[in-house]
Amino acid sequence: MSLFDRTAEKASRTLARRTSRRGVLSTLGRLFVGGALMPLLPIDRTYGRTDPHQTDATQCDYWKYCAMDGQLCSCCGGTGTQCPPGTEVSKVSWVGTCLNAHDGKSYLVSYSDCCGRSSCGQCYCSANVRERPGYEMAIHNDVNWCMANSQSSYHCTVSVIVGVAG
Amino acid sequence: MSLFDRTAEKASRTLARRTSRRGVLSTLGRLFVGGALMPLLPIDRTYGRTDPHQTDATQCDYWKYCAMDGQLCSCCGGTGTQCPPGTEVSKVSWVGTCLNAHDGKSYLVSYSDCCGRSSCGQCYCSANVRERPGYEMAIHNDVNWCMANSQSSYHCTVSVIVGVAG
Amino acid sequence: MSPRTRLAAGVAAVLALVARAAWADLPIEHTGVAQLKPDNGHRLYIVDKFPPAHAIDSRIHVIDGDTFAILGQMSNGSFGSFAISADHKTLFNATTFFSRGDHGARTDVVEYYDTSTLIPRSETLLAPKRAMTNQYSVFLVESAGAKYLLVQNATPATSVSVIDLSTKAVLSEIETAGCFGIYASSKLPGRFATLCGDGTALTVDFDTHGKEVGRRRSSTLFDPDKDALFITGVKMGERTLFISFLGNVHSIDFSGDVAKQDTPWSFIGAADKAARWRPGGYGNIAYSPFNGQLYVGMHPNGVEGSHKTPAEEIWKVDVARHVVTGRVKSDGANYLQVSKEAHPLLFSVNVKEGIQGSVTRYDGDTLKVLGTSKPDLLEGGGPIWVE
Amino acid sequence: MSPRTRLAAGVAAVLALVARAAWADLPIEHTGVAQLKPDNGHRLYIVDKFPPAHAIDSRIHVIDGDTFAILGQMSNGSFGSFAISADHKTLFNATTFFSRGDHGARTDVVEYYDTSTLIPRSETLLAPKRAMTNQYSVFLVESAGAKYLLVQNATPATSVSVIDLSTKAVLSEIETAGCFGIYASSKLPGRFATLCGDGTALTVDFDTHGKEVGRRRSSTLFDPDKDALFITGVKMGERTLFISFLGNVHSIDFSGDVAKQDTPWSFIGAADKAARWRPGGYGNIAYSPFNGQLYVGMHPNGVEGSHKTPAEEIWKVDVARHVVTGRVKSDGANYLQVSKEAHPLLFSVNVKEGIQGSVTRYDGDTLKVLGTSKPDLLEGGGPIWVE
Repeated sequence: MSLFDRTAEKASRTLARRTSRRGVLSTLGRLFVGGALMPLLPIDRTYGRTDPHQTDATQCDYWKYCAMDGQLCSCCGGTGTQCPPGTEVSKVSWVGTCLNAHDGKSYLVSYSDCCGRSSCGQCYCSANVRERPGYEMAIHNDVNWCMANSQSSYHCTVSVIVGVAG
Repeated sequence: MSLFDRTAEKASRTLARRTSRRGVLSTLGRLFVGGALMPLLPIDRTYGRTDPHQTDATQCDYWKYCAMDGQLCSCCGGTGTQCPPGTEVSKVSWVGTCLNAHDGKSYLVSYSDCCGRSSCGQCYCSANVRERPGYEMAIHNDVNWCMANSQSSYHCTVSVIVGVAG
Repeated sequence: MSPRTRLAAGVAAVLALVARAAWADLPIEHTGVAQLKPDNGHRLYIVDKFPPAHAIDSRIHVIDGDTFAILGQMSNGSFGSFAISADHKTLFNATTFFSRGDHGARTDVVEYYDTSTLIPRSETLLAPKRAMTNQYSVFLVESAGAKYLLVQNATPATSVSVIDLSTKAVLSEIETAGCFGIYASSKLPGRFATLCGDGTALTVDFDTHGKEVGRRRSSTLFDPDKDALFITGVKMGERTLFISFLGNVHSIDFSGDVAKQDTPWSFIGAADKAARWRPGGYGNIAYSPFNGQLYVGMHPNGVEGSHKTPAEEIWKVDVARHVVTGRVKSDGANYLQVSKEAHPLLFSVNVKEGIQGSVTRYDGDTLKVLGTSKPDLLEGGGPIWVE
Repeated sequence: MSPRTRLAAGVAAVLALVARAAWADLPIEHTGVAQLKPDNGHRLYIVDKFPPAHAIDSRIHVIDGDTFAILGQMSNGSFGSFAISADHKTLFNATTFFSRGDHGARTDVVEYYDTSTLIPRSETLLAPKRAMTNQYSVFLVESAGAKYLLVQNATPATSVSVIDLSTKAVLSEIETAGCFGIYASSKLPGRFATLCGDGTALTVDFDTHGKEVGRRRSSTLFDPDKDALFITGVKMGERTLFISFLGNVHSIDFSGDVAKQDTPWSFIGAADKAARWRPGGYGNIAYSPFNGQLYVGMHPNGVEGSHKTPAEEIWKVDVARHVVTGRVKSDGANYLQVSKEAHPLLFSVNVKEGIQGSVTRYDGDTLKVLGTSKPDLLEGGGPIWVE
């Protein structure tokens, strides 16, 4: 896998250098599909594209954030999986299926919002692998998933692995 | 007065160039007091200093804004003296005494807030000639002068001449 | 006062006396409230797309489309939706407020703003279940004949609340499980449609008491997994135009008791398909009945998941001839809208990496850029409404 | 799927199988709420000084003073004030909310937040007249013995509301016309003082029902026109230290039934006076009882009206010896605070032209810069509270 790592590494550096963290547009996808390399499963690239090799929870292109839309709680007093103090975890959540290149597996990732505070304002990150409009609500990330909490003001978003997607 | 005008003009240009419009720190005061020029009345210079020659209501250093603190309604759908549509004029206001170099007179200027909308967010301007803390409430500009309105949310600020300060 | 300042004051006083004689005092001024500039058809209402740092204080900005001057502002609360009435007199503001800013009791409400004064005249309290979503224009829709206002709910179970606009009362809540978005029939006040996750459209009829009297599900119109439809549909007479993730145009007729569509067609030629040009953005579709052109925000290198990428180009597509008739570079458009006139103006709200919320004005026929606002006119930008 | 992608998928599937055997699945994860890092005495509470664009959504940021990491956030509503209880367990949040975001019914309230969880436990409703001001720390003050909470009102007539902290009930409202700011006696719970526009201080006594039982006005302490006192006073044992616009230190004893002050003294030497160095900013004064040093934000070329200029330098002044013992360049400090420990840390909230809201940490003894946060940690910055 090291060959891929180095290429991905170079690609995500160009990705970071050329664009601010928030509006990350990368050509990583094309590198894999069009390039001479052995093409992996076409990895989604979109506004704030994620990179299956990236494992830093405070960065928008962290592999687990492939269907993330919101502010990363890891920048707001929480972690990649824990809400900041004073907020509550959303009762309902949406799911994404994200590829972790380190083990070549796709994982089912559940995204929960943290609720009860006005939005944190740090680290806005939007990526939309297999995300769909609201008529497929379970995989839609443009609604406030704090909607079912008694305190339904949106603060930030966390993500947790709930299983291998097979 | 033209000699003053040209010097003031040059000074306010340096003022504008060197600092962003919001955090305007000018040396205009020193120019007048310390310089070889015939010193006028010491013109106040502070964070967002005003210039007695400046007559553009959308600029923070407009002579009438010498005790202004807030967002200029002229950038928010109102004018230098009129509130934007949808807001209401504050029932109470504070006053400043500002020098208009064009006629060498000091005028009593009343500052009113425009109320009933969240803050406009454009053209924040703070200048504090003869402004004093809240124990001199009538000339204090760090309180929300929408306080007495039924709709007391602060939106922006206007200023009107109410007479010559003699 | 130090001697130096006293001298200065003295000299200044003399100077002032000399000066004053020459000039009359400036006149007394009076405050008041400025009149809102009448709408010449280029007045823009733009909601801030969910400003990252102050979600509970979204706003609807009123902007002069000809000069980009700010004309006024209204609160859009938390994850609000808005729409303008057919007679242009009312802005419907459906949103959520919390009694203690970002916590406390939740209040969902529709406020009715007067578009000539920007002042809220009245309101309708809603059940606390309205859909709190990023800004799309299909969640708050006036019915044909301006009789009802239809409000999308999500808990996340979905439904539509029916408001009688003559009484401002909520008449009913109609369940629409598995479907989302509201497309009012252009003829019957008591009929709306909604898109569903199985690729069909559900058409619902209700009586003057808001009571459902029938629903019909269409045949399969699209494949949500392989080529989903963007949820923002634009009206073209009796029909509503949708674009798909891969760039196919679906023209759906919601006016009948069951939705029907013509054969979808693509406007992306072979070369562009190879470079994987695809539609993207949050509301990147607009249509002008005056010139029959559809405007779409496009980006290259499209892949699964790139459907929210701000536009690198805006394409103009002739709907009758199914061909692209113009392309222009874009500053990252996320929302498009056209003015309602012959030789329409095209407006885009742009989110160019890092710089949020500029607005660009184009000639709708030639796609020539006529002007661009300052980069931070808005904090994020959202759907534009031009009446 | 096009043949090319199908090939890619096939190959990828093979690769994936090979890979998977080598690795165990990643473990299932669970969400939850993070524990707030215990306060080591360097936890900063910083309110956003009236963020220009979202006045109704001010916040109190909780920041780790050692790393500048964001630890949490609480709403400070519209023009709010806050204070931390003497036992550090409660954050008092006195603020204003509107029922429809920026309009509708006004609610003034004190909320009691638990500083170990940042969750509001209870609240006291206030008359809708609390002082809506930019952030100064003298408008919400706990009395001696933590018995009462004193809330400044302004309509603009001024008064102080007395809350019994054991019952959280408002006991009374005591009129303080022409005066502003609250300085609690350090000994008697039922006594506070306030500064007045005639240059005197008013000391008021009240009984356990909040009823006024006496008031005494001091002799003239300062000249509000020629050399006004900044309203933020800092405690030094029984006394409260104020600085004046021209850089004189007034040490006032509010503990008695009438306020008395020592002879004011200046810490600005001849050379600095010539360059017109003056104090400036919104809360640019802090005092450490551990090293007896007063910290003041200063700017050169001071003139009438320059009293809110962010600091170009921070000066350290030995209160006993009346001399400046250190100076350091500043990024436009507007607020200062020191940690409550031997060898204190000095924190400043900076508003360097254009870049709002960075925080700098200094060694309180040497004024050496120990670290500066990213420039936009805050949107505007406000009073800091370090317990």
